[in-house]
Amino acid sequence: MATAAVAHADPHQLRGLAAAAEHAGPAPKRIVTAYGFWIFLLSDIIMFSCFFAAYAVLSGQTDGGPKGSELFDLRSVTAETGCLLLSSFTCGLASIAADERETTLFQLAMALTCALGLAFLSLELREFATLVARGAGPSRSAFLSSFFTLVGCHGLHVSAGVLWLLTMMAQVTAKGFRADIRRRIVCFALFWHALDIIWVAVFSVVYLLGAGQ
Amino acid sequence: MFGKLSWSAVPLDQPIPMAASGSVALVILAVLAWIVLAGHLPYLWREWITSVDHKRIGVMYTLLATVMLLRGFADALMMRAQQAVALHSQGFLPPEHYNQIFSAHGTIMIFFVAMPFVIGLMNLIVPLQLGVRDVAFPTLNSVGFWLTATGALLVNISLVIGEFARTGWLPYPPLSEMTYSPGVGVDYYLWSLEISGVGTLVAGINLVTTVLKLRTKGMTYLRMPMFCWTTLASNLLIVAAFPILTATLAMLILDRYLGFHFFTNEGGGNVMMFMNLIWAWGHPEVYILVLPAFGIFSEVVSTFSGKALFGYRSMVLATMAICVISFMVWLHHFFTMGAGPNVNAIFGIASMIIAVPTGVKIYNWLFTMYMGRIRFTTPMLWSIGFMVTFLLGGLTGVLVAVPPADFLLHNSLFLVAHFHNVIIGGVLFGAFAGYTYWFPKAFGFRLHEGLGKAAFWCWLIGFYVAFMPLYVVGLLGMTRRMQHYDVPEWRPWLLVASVGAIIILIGIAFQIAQLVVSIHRREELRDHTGDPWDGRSLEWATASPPPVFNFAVTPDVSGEDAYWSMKERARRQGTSDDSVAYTDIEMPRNSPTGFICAFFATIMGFALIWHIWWMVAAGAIGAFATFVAFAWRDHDEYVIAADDVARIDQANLAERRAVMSGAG
Amino acid sequence: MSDQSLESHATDVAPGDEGEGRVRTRILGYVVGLGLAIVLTATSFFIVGTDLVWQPSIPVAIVVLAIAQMGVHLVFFLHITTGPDNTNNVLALAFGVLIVILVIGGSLWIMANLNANMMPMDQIMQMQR
Amino acid sequence: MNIFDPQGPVAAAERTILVDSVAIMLAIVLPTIAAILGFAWWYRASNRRAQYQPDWAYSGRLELVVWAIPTLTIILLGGVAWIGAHQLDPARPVEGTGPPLRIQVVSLDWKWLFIYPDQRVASLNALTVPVGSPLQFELTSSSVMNAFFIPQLGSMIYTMNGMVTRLQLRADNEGTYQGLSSHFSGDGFPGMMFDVHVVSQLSFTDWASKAAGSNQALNAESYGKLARQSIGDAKVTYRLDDPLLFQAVATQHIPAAPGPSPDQQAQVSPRSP
Ligand code: HEA
Ligand code: HEA
Ligand code: CUA
Ligand SMILES: [Cu+2]
Repeated sequence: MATAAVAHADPHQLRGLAAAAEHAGPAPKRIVTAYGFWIFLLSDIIMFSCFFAAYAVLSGQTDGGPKGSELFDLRSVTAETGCLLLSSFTCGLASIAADERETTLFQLAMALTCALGLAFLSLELREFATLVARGAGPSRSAFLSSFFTLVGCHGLHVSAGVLWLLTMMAQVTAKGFRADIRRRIVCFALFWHALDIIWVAVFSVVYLLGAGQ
Repeated sequence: MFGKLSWSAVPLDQPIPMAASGSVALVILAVLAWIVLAGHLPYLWREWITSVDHKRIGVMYTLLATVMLLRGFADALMMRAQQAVALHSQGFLPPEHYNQIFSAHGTIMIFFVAMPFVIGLMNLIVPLQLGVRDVAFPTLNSVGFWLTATGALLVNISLVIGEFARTGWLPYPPLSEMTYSPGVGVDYYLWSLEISGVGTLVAGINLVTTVLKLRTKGMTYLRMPMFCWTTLASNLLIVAAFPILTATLAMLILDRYLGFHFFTNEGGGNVMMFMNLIWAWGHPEVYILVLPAFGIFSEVVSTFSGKALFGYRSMVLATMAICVISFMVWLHHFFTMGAGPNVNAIFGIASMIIAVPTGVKIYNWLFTMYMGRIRFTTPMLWSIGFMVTFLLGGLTGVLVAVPPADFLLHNSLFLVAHFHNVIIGGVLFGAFAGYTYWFPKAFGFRLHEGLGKAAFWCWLIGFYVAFMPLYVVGLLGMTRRMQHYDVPEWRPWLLVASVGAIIILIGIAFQIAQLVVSIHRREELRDHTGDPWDGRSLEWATASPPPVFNFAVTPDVSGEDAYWSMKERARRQGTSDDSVAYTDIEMPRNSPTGFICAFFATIMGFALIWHIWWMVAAGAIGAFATFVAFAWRDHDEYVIAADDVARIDQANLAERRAVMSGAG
Repeated sequence: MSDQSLESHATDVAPGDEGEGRVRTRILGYVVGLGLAIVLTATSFFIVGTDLVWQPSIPVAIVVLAIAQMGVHLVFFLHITTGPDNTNNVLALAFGVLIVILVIGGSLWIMANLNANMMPMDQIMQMQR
Repeated sequence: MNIFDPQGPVAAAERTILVDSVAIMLAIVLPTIAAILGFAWWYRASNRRAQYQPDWAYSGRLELVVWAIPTLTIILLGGVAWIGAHQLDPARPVEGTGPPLRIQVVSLDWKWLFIYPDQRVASLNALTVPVGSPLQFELTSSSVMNAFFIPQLGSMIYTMNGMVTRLQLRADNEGTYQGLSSHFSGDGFPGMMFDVHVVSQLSFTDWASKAAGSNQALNAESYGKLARQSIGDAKVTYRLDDPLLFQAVATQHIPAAPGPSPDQQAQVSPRSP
């Protein structure tokens, strides 16, 4: 080895020469997993921000078709919001139950969360179906395209969440509260709460501001 | 049953593409047959395809990039040849071919060459530099790689079945809408990028988490090697920018598949929204590519100057500044769309501001060389070539950031020259520097220096001969994407440019020869020490190639240039004692999840392109089932016993010591 | 990744972590969060349907209420706080929010400017016909 | 088509800005390149006379300089950009000697239609303008995006369906120049070059009155034929029957052009080799 005529030290015998108190070393798995998922959620929120931007730009482009204020039914939106808010709460209970290893409570809370999520989805589907039936489907105008995409994308996330939730219930039944399963429960809870945050933006920007237009 | 797919999608009536793709398919089949018959399949499956080892995945990423480079280069040669002959004539490529070629060239080079190359190098090296045993999410990492490969595969399937997009590498609507592009070309583009985009996002999340959460003891932020910093910045950009691409392409998909009106001429759609969103991703994208290259140059320049990196903190600051500012400049890609002067000027100035941190980086490398002891190895040559070349590309970049100048130069070949100047002179030279620099780490032997230098000189000269003329024709008014032209003054310059492409071809031939020769003579090029270049960061502290677990005992860091200072201390203290306490090591088990996922993703993507809905459903269910099956595993780790660790480590140390005592 | 480090990571908290708390207090946290969220949501819905507030201020109010509610969710449901152990989580969040603001704000500004310069079709109609 | 040979004030100003900016940047880029090569040469490992200071990695004064030099350059260049962007805003009126001339431009697949609403004429693939007059372009597209660009007169600008972009130019010397589309628009794109005839005021009036007597009429119907995809159309002059044709296109009262015809759509097109 011509280029490196210097001494080659064995790296590890030098351990402890200097006390390295500044950084303790790699974080434990629980933190790593949750942090990675947190980054994913942020990227998901950025994706939503594009749909929000598109909605904001296109919300006036009705192409002679119906406007938001003519279409939105705030009562249904109130009910949807209620479902999601409550489900965030039950999801929180499920997290606590998981930490306390309370299987029954966990399954109960998850089942409730699931039911609320499904209720939300059915309300949303009903809204979509009425709109389409009234000739206000997504291909009617740019405004409706962006509306269906934004709200539908959130709905798709909720559906994926329900699927995930059911998988988690099955896993807990089959395997109990193993460390890796508890990590996944943490991620699921983060996901579910983040969907709620996005919903806050949706009902504020789309329905409440839209109803005023 | 098979949607839009029929035999007419296969170009049986066209001998040239049929023969070309047919022979490629034959070669692939032959290779596969050889692998199976020679009994290599179990090995490949066990050690590579299902591997979740970040080093293996890194190597596979770079391999994918290298293969796709050849495809992209074939396209480039065809474009140069076409423009060399197409004065007052149609040349040999009709428009529908030529338009596919430049679209495929741009798409492949950016998404399937440059991206996998830098992601591969980051995967390979960053955990080693951080002194840890693995990345944050090993299995997901494998999923990410295989999804990227799926995207590349779909693009290449379009050669044989159907067509590729004819819209340029960014499919501007309304040209890319169903009305004006009714074929499946744009759909190939959209689905391969949606799928590989997910892969890239996964890779980004993995690397961000790795850098932020998995550092060895004592590795504080301000002790990380520069490459780790640029990795962090680049992956933060991935995480922030790729969702924008995904969303934008999803909107175009909805337009094309379900008759939505995001970007259509009808229904109140707004095409400008597409330009706006796609460049909000597109500009950060170019820094995603170039930041890791900056990191590589930082490592290479300081190693071969035998000095610590000058102005480390400035460098960190500059890196993070570029990361953030790159999100504030995207309008400079459409100055000529008709925005008002205030908007144009503000985005123009914001673009120029990036020249400041970039300049700081250049000067810091300069002062790293100052009072150094420079060894002109191949990686160092690439670095010096980069510094000079990139300055020129940056200069023309700043020039087109001046709105009134861009009013003349937008979309001209001057612009094409600008971005090849920064991409080849920056990203590609960086990738090649990293490739030669870290090759011994990955494979245990060095690359042949002489052939490497020959490749460098051909590339450098070839680059200037191929792209300086494009600056000139750009000033002569020639726009990009011209399948033929009627202006005789352009011809001579385009001829010179083709000569340049041929010189580059020779450079590539040298690179291939270098690889072949080095594999052949690997025994004499063997790196026994694990530290062939007298390196400074922790990747050199372990054997080449490193054992699965990277470090038998994870190192403890107490300053910048961690390995260098360890060596310094050892030199001062004399020899060492070997009483190391080895412990059992847990490593993640291999998993076919990534490969199987990619398999279903390929099916799904293909089915979506051809509107075969039952197959879409099958693919989706398969992918979901794969994930559930993966989640159901009971044992995702295995243990390497302390004794085995000790044996492997002691063997490596013995080898290292033998060489050192031999060297005096 | 193997769990090499058994040392305590006092300086680090996973997003979503609420630290060591008694079950009672933890449930209480969710109850408070739910209560605040319901109040804020109800206010939002109430404001759009009433004549009691000055109409032009409604959009502003809705936006402010939405931001407040997102904050409530972050603190009480996702347990993101500004404590020193949360630095990394908050920094990531801040980066995300910055990008969201840049993308939405930038797009709206750019598109408004372009649309104004290219004059909405109807206006040309009014001027010409 | 050389942009260093400008034929009007806009192109001339832009050329000057281009040259000035390059000069400003070269002033710092050239010394930097020299330093890179110089340092690399002098500090080569085999040069025993060169100093070697492995630990020298920080100098506050140098760092300051390193940040200051590019910053100052960018401040200067940013000023140029700010003023230039305002002075040369494409929509900003240009002074001229003759009377201003309104020209409405429609990019079609794959040809250019120039409408002179005040002269009641139109022409395909050839633009005739009087020397010295401010030229006020309004541009739109019948289908996909294009960009209208006459390199020797300056500034290019996009054309988009349903929208109107604006551009003001002036030609100072008589002669024939080339214009082109500088934004890719599909298979016929490279054929979208057009001639620009800059003629005297008198011959322009002549040309216009001759064109007004043309037996080819431009109205919604003949426009509909033009909007279909075609390559290599002849240069034609029309009398303009419908002076509001441009508005009808720009406001989408005439729907966007249809794109490839159904039989073209049916055929699966060839792929790249
Ligand atoms: C990463 C990006 C990248 C790279 C590397 C290149 C490389 C090259 N490009 Fe490309 N190009 C683009 C990105 C890139 N290009 C993009 C985005 C466009 C715009 C597309 C559009 O208009 O939509 C474009 C367009 C474009 C055009 C179209 C101009 C026009 O619009 O009219 C042309 C014309 O000649 C061209 C030429 C070349 C040439 C000659 C090279 C050469 O330098 C080729 C270099 C060859 C290689 C890079 C490959 C081989 C190397 C190896 C195989 C090494 C082996 C390695 C190991 C062993 C490790 N490019
Ligand atoms: C790796 C890729 C890469 C990199 C690093 C860059 C770097 C830069 N680019 Fe480039 N760019 C592309 C890839 C890249 N670009 C691509 C692919 C396109 C075209 C896409 C398409 O249309 O298909 C493009 C297009 C493009 C445009 C659009 C032009 C148009 O469409 O009309 C603009 C306009 O502002 C621009 C500007 C810049 C600037 C200001 C930088 C700066 O970051 C450069 C900064 C560096 C320096 C300036 C050199 C070092 C500095 C000093 C030594 C300090 C002193 C110098 C000064 C003060 C001047 N680029
Ligand atoms: Cu583009 Cu209006
Ligand atoms: Cu850019």
